[in-house]
Amino acid sequence: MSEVVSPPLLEVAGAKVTYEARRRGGLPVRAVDGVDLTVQRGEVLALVGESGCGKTTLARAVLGLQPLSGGSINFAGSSLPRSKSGLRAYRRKAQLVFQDPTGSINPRQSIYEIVAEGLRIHRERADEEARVAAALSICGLRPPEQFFLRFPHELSGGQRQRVVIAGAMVLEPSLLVADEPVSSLDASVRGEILQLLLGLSRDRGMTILVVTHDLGLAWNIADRVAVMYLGRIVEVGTTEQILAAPQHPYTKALLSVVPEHDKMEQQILTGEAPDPTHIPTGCRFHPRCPVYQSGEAERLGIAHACTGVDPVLTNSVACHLANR
Amino acid sequence: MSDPLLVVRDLHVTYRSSRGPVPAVRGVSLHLDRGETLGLAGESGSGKSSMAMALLRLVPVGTTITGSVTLAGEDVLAMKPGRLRAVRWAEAAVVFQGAQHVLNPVHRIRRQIQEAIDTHRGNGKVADLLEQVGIPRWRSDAYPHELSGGQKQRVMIAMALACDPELLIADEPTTALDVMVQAQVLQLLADLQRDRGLAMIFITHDLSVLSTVADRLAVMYAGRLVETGPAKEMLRGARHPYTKALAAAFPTIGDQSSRLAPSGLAGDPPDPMAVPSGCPFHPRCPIATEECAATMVELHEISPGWEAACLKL
Amino acid sequence: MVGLALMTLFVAMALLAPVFANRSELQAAAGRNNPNLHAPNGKFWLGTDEIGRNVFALVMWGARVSLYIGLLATVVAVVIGSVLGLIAGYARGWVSRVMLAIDDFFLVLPFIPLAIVLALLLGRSPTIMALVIGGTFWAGGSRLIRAQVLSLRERGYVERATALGASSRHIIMRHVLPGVAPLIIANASLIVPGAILAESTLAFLGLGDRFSPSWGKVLEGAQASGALTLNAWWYYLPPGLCIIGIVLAFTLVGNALERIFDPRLGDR
Amino acid sequence: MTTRLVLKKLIDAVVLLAMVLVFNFFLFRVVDHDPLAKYRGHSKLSQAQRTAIIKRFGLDGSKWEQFVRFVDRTLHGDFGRSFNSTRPVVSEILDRLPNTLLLVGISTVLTIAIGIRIGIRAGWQRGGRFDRISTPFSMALYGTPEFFLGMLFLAFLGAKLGWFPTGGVTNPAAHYTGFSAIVDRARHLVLPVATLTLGYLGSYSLVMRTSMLDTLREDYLTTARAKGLRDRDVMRRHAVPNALLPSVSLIAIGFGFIIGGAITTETVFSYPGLGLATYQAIGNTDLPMMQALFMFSSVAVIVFNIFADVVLTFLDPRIRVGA
Repeated sequence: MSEVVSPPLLEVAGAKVTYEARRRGGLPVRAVDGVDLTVQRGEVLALVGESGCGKTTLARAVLGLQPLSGGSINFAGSSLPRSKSGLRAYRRKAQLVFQDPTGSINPRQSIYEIVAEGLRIHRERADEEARVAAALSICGLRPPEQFFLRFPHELSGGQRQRVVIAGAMVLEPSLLVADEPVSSLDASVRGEILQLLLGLSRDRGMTILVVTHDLGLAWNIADRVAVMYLGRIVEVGTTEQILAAPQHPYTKALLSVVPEHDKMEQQILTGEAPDPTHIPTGCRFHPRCPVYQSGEAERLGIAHACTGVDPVLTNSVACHLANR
Repeated sequence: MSDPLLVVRDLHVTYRSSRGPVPAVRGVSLHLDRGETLGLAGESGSGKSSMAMALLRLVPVGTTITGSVTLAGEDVLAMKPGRLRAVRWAEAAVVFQGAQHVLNPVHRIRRQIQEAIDTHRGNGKVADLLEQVGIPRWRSDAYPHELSGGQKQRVMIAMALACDPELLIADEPTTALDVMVQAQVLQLLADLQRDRGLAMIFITHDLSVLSTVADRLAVMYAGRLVETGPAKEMLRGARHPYTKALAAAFPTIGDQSSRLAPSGLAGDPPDPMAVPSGCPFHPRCPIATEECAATMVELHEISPGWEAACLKL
Repeated sequence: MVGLALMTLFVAMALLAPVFANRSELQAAAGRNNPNLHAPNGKFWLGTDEIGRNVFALVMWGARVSLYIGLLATVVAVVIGSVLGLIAGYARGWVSRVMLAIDDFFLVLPFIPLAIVLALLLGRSPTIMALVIGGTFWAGGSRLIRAQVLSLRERGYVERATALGASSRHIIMRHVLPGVAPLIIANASLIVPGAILAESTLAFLGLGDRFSPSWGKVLEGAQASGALTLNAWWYYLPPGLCIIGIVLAFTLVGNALERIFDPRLGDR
Repeated sequence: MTTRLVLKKLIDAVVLLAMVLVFNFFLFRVVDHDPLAKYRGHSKLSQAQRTAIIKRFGLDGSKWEQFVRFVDRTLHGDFGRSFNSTRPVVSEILDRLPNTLLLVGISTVLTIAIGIRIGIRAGWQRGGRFDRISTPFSMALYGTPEFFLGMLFLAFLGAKLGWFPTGGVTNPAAHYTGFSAIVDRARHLVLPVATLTLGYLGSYSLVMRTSMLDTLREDYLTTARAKGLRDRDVMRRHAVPNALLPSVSLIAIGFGFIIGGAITTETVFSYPGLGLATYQAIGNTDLPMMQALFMFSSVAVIVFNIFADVVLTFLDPRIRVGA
């Protein structure tokens, strides 16, 4: 093969985000606790996990909205700027799509103003109207002129999400980070928005990092999947690998509880979403791990490793059993 | 065969608003046998919650309900207030969605469950009920804000079981919960339903959730039923184009036809104040013809125990 | 609607006062030749006070003084309250804490005694009264505005603007200010009645200008002259009813504005 | 947990009191350059007399020395002497305090009890007959200055109909003893209490009504109704306890206004309490008296606010656990 491998668009290495607990005397929250992740140009990567696993914090860190307390994030070969002006310039290239479209647009602004806001912030006045129209029409709001003077409350939920995406696309970014982009939308609208995101990736080569708890969404649009548990990536690979042949017991459990997925026996983990102020020693998943709990780890002679050694991500999975 | 536990005939629910009457439910008929679980699916604004709440007349002042609701042989809509209060919770209890705000923040959960028992002179024990739903007895002194979302939903279920009802109305009981906790609660509901022989109406916007709990499915669109039939078969092979779209929205993982091909439905759910003429689904329907816009179509049998409201079937 | 009509009536009274009654009628000398505490008749529509002044003139001009003080005090209170509220809401760290402490302090200070002390020390002209009232009346509004700014800061569209690369200036000008403006307006229309009531209380306690009397000052005169026991109803009823009317007018309009600006309250 | 919270509130209150102390000094010694100018007949004083008076009222020395002395004296309960009567301000205040406590105490209890009840009922059945009558009534009361209300009572129920005495606390002409003395005292209280109660009833009931309306949207009320509770129980057990929470803080803040109301009400009825003393201090420009009265009313409001905070901690478990 003579193809030159282009460097990844985004490289996260050993990233950590720790913040002080709200309550005085509380332990620090280790929301992101040593994440390694790369996103290639033009791919759609789904970052999946339960709420509280740190996936949203990681996404915010990628956008420079949340400072890292350790590790590094490289974007297009250089590390994220720290200065105000550097961050401003960076935010032109990396855009965010939110979970709740209704909350993320100002109800007092017209659709035109909302979409043009990014251009105005970055003082790109030239061809403003044409660029706004183009962004709207890319996002399926056609004819765009008809939407200029309308207000968010006159639009449906799906249309509002399209406006949010148009507001991001108008700056022609190279990375789109979508945080649960369809979880607040009606079921019948969901497919349309996913089609739009998939289209942006396929037709325009957009790189998309989509944060979700929904494995079905990953199946629908992602090229690769990264599974996150308690601030760490525990398994990463192509969508087919992860969703058809998961290695990590956590991924297996997550997959088994997807309704309608009746090929697998359900492995419902007990307890609530784990607590990032108390990360277990050894493998952070072992207190809820079916393999460890059933005594199988003991039989295989890896139990001491599960409780004592923090597994590293080797061969795309961080598990003593899988890496045996 | 005994009579069905619940029979609903031609139910209409119309809210009063500043812009005029809002018809949320527009003629729904259905029935539920003892011990059976009916999954009621539909998007926001389809009228599914309004319908469920109307079963116990839990609607805002000024709302009109017409038609008939027969619960264990008695017409709920004709009941006097005293009788209605006695029926509420003792015969049919509700597990509300969210559980975030459905528990009173200033009372301990013990008191809130005990209140239900006392109101109906039941003899359930709070601690036993909590244990049945997987909450340790000693937590009964907790206030709602001290519990996690999943625990609150369990408390809500314990409260619903307090007076040993025959019917449980579960209104989006897992919507606000995380995937794993959702699975826990679904399993709990399924176990309780089996052990106690409860009849259940399970309301959700997520069709896939129903596969684990429901015997039969009813799908609502714009205040009307569009399809009803056996759950397993319907999820695998829906007949009405709307149900098909809804089922396809949540793909089966591993099914190659949906890989990198999210399927959606053009357009948006209709405004209940401006429902399209004829078949209300026709503006978004991939197989609609001119006829659909003109003809109002009723639910009709397409195979035994399976009905759909579509001209093309 | 009733509120607006009443409001128009009182504003008209204030504006037209000079048409119906000469300013000189307010001076003590004006009543020298008139009968004292005389019941209403064709000449004195609302009778006379204890020094023979025309009560009708007093009431007409009272509208002017009461409105002037009420509105000026509101402007002062709204400006102080909005600036402090915005800073307390937008700033983080110690600035916000200091602002909050000042706010707390003024919120618990008993308002009337404080205003009395200030008026006693600073003087009694209508403008000074307005400054005194405004300067002590802002804490509640500042609290409301702070809360609104805090809630606006958490809105998704502010986060979206940040993610787009917006500066604080852009966020304040484009999202925060437009978001609090309606609240400021609604709040202002609810401060007016409070300020007018406060002014009438202070005037009634003797802290007002005898020769540009507000309605409260007229009531003080009625009280002091024994009009109550002498059944001179024409002296105390009209100014009292005027105060009630104007307070109701502004309250009704304020509630209506609040309802317009906050759709959550729509069906109250 | 609860004790720690109460302790924290107490510390807050002490800080506020310290701020009041400083503010008080600032107002009277810094804003006002020459307090002596307000002393009656000051122009006729000789230099020696001036110095003596300045010393007597603690006005000598630098501002800092004055401040230290001021704090020291205040903490020892020494507020100086009245410019007017030259008696110690503290004795003047203590003489009149019982009268005011009685008036304000009864009125506050009545206002809160009645106002909250009206608000609950109006809010619970919004748009109902009770609401349609009580809400305009509350708004009218809110718009009426309490002293005007007092004047109307005095003119009609007092002067014209003669049902109640028009001023004072007792009838000095008749020397009642025993039970009739109590009746006489009560008769003198009726109009001032009615004035002060009605004067603030409106705002309290409106606050409570709004709070009820907010609570009525809550989902747990639907839960309660679904449980088969009677409407009355839904209201009593679920709506009211929650609706009270925001009202408690608003009522606490509003207490400062009742103190202001006591001043005018006592003035209208020549009721010899702290309010009338305030009115007289204004007339005489009696600064030491004014300063003490201001200090005193600030303390009253702060104490009332702590009380409300403590009540709130007991009513709302969410505060107790510090969530």
